[in-house]
Amino acid sequence: MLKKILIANRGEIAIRIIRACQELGYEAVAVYSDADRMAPHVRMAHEAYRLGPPPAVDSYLRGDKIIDIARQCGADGIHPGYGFLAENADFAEAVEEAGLTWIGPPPDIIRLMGDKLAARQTMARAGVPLVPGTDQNQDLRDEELFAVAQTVGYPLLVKAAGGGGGKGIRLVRQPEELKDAIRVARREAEAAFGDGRVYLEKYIENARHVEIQLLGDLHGSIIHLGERECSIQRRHQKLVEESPSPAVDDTLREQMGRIAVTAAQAINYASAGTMEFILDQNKNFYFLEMNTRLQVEHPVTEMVTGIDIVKEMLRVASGRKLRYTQADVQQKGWAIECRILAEDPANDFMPSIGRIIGLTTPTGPGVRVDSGMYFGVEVTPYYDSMLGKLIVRGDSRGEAILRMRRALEEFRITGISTTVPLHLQLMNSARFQAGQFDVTFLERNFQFNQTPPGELAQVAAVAATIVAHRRNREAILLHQSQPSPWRLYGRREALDRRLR
Amino acid sequence: MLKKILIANRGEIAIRIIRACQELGYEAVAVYSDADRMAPHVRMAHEAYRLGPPPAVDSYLRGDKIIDIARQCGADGIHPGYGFLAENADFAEAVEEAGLTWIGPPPDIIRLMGDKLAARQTMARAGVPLVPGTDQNQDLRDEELFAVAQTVGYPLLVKAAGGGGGKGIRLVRQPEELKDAIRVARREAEAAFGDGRVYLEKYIENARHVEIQLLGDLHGSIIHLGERECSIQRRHQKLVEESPSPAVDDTLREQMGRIAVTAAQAINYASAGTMEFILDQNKNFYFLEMNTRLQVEHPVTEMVTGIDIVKEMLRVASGRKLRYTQADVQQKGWAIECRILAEDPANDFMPSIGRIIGLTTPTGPGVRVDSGMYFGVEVTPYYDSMLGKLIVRGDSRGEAILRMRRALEEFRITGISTTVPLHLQLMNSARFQAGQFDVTFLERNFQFNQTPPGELAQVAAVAATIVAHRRNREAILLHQSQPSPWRLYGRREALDRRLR
Amino acid sequence: MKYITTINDQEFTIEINQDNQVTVNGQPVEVDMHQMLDTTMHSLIINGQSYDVRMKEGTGAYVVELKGHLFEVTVADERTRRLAGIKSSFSAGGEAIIKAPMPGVVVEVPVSPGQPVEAGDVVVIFESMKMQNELKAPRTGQVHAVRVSPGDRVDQNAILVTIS
Amino acid sequence: MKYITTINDQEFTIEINQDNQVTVNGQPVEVDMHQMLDTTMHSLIINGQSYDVRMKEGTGAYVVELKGHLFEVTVADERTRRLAGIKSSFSAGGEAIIKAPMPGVVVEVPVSPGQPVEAGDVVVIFESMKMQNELKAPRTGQVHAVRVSPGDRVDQNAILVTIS
Repeated sequence: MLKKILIANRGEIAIRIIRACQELGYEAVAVYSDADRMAPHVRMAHEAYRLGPPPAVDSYLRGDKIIDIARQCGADGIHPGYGFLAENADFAEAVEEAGLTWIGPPPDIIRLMGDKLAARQTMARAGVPLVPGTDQNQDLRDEELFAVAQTVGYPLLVKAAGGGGGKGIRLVRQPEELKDAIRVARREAEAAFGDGRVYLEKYIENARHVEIQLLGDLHGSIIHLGERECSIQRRHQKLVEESPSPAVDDTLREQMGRIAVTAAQAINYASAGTMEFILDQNKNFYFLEMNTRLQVEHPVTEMVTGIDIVKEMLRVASGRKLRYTQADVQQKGWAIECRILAEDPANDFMPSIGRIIGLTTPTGPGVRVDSGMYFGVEVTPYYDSMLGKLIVRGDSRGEAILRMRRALEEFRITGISTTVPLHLQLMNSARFQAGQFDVTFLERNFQFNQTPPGELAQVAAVAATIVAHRRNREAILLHQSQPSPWRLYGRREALDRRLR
Repeated sequence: MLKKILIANRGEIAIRIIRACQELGYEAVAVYSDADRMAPHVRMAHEAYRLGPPPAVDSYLRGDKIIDIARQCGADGIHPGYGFLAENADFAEAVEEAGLTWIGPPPDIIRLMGDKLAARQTMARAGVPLVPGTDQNQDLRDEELFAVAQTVGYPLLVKAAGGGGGKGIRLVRQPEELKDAIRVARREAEAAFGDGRVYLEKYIENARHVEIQLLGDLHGSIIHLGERECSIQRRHQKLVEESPSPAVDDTLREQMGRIAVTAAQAINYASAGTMEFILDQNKNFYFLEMNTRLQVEHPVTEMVTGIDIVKEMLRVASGRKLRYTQADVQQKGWAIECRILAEDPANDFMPSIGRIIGLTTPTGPGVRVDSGMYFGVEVTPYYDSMLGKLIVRGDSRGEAILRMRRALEEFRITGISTTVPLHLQLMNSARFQAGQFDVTFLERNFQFNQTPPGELAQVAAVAATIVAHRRNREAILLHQSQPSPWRLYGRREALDRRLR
Repeated sequence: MKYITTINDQEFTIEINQDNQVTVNGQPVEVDMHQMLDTTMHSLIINGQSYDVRMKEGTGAYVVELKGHLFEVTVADERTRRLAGIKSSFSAGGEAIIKAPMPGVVVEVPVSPGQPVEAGDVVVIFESMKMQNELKAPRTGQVHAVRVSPGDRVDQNAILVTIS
Repeated sequence: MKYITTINDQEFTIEINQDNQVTVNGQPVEVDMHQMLDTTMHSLIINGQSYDVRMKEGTGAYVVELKGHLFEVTVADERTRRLAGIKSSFSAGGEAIIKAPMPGVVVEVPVSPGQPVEAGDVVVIFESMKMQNELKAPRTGQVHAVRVSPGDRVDQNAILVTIS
């Protein structure tokens, strides 16, 4: 039985896992870099221990230190979240060797699925349809890749073999672009995974990205929790996810789910995992990759199935049986998630840094926020740009979209640029509302409108003028000493009344 | 068709209704007293108009002014929320006479059910079981009440005829207490409803308060959305509600629901409403009163049925048919609501006032907050003490309780006393967890523990000592001028690091 | 620096040395405390345990809020403590004063000057936040003065009735 | 007091009189604005329409955030405006400077001093927030100086490469 869980992560996912621990009566142990000393995951956990300086290599990637801390504080399990060490099979093995419970799938499955070429071969053997592409499970030299490309045909994708998550992917439409694309992909793959191997895959036009959530225990039971639609992407990074998918009907869901479960059984999968598929316009689907961990977008599945995936992960890791059979799983209603990123949609998604000096978080019926943001946080360039996630559920897709729009309008983040305005415009776009989009939609067919409505300019002008006017008056009326922000505020309030 | 709704209320319920309007694409108009100029309902609405000074009689009870504003700004409907003018039949009539849509039941039903004696007679005729008590629908003089009391028997309750909601109720165990109780009840009833009439009802020992949520349209359809358990009360005011009730099984639910729907049909009820019952230990139930409005605790029903009661109210008010039949209604999982009051549980629930200078609101899976609180709000004595509601849903009652405990621990409100610590202790109490309680539980069988756990004292001592120590140092190191809170904060941060 | 820190009648000897190492009653503890942006909230990690601590300076003491509990903490350094004499304290005798617990409206004053009252008798009925509260005589005596009338709107701590 | 308020090339004449009545381009508007506790947020009700407005003073201008849109607003009273001459502005010629858009790590510098580059050529590959961004030459020219090497950790606005 687990009693005390160390969470080897930060931000919203660390908080998500702490919440699950608390609801199961487990103690939660946080670890933190110097940049995160005041972060909510540190303050919400029962215990918290410092890892090191801000860069991830010095902190959240220090597997050795994390295991030491877990042993010293008496934790009996480690949950890796996603990213950082979540798909590091060596770390998972080291955790188990230290006598701790690894809250995730067995290390050998992580290793197998982490090598995207080996994963393709394994899945093909288990009867899962593959996108045509490189078949050999070995490191091909550039010249060999040029030769394979001719059989695969154009357009094609150059993909990193060493890891997934959209890193090290390049689209190649013409043979003459291939050389450069391989160079860039190898560079990015080397940087991201320490593994420069790449492979080729046929690029399927107008395809959607649809994935199946899996959940298995250590007693051989595996179920799927339906699909997620993840086609709203930019730079191969998901931005909006939903469940169910507007492109999947009951028959297709049953078919994809059955194939995913069969393949997972073939490799003795346990814990939570996701099988990602490409879905073409004729409802053919092809294996893309398997994520052997909890995923960012797991909440949309939780919202429609009512199953708490993180709690189930913790339960099955301690040897308990799944509480659900396939027949228990029902999608009810519709859920949408918007990733709130510290990026500027008006400036080519350039990352935005700075201090959050104003924060109002939406709530109310059907709204869930999984977030690492807090009033006063300094958004640093050390970690990825995702600040949090806004998730809503409605009875229908229409209700969910309207609710998301309402919740986005309540979300007020100041001090940095975020993707909130982009999401608002997306929810208002006719093609998104109609469910007619594929993975290229956001980058090719959606125009982010940067010109604010005209009537707002006058409002902005009046507001600024009043502040300037009051500032002039204050300069005359106010004394210089300002004993405390509270007293200052009171004085300003009084002055506001006088100057009204 | 409705397009623009004026919300004649404040606080969390005004926000709840604004959210529903926004999700339906309606414009929302707020009204406010001077005490609420900066309140979120004013800032979230599309339009906002001032009513008058803080006291309710000068602002939120000014029906004439509210109707004027509605006409001038082109609103086509008025939603009264609960409290204030929600059960004022004259106001509802004036709204309709002004050509506006009243978002609630027909005024004559409000009037009928508002007179608790008339309501008893009507319900008896519709076949609803009543608690034995005064049968005449007239103003009985004290002497007549003394006589009736002998037939009713002791213990009994003295209740206000002019209104409900726990006001003007007195429990009388001995004949000699009756006179005083009538005096106090008349006084409170006169103050609350401008109607000093009281009546008597047999007091049923160890009873629960269970109510049925009703929803009807203008085309004769009425359904019920199951029951709510509201027995956790103090001073006849509900503090915690849940749905379903641990005391109600499928048979009883079907029976109570059927009787409630039949009675509502008998009076041609429309819109949302609640039939309140007393449930005794032998599963006999008796009509208590009918609330002809939206209720504070409606979210627990929304969380388990998935039906948005406020949106349905708005839809049916504009003449649309109910979107649900009785067969569509299913309770799934378990929901609990804790009312967050500005009252001090350690000091006999004495109301607490002051400024909220720190606020962290819980969120994450299964958590909903309906709240009028904001950072910097001044809690005034002008309105009722409810600041907001924390609602959670879990797969089972056990999961809901654990989740509520987790969410309560995340809720940080500073500057005033609230009921959060009481709720935390309640969630940890064995009898609450076992579902074994009745309306007297909180006041008679539950002890609020004011002694903090011993190990916390040392933590508090260390924290205060460090602050004192740093203050000494700062006095030496810091200059006097303090240009802005931000710069001050930065300097303190730097100093913290130096002094560590 | 050595401090004597008191909560109710419990005393802690807390020492913070030059290198900011902390001992409590002689036992070393590992402490890391930082102030949040709102300036009243602190994050404290003490021997690995993480706490959010809110702190307010009261009259001569800190009011510390910790996991929903309130502590009144007084901190004295050794020197101050030696210098401070025995606190003078008010004698409990004399008049009993019934004050308004918060701003509100006086609903009824069922007593008049000179009237004898017993402990527990209702002397003022007071309404605030839509609730009526009965304010009672804290001890037996005689009503000395009635400072308010029904309908009066009063501020917090306003004196309503005195009993001699 | 009369103000000329400018957003991009749109000018508003806004007058606030002694009684704080406001006109915009001669039209009276009903305005009620209050500051929130966090001091940058204001609640503005203008002709009954309710807005949350966040305001920050930039260099010589206010940055106003309104419904997710940013406006740069300059406010001048008439006197200031008359006194102010024509703004001096930098000439656009000379060196092109490639700066770090934010703190990060230099991954690769595929150019060296003296090398000719065309507009759009990648001159620095830069990583921040786990993403690699290619920084490109803004115009055709010759690499003048390379100030960084792969692996360098740089601050925001650090000069990386200059093109003459």
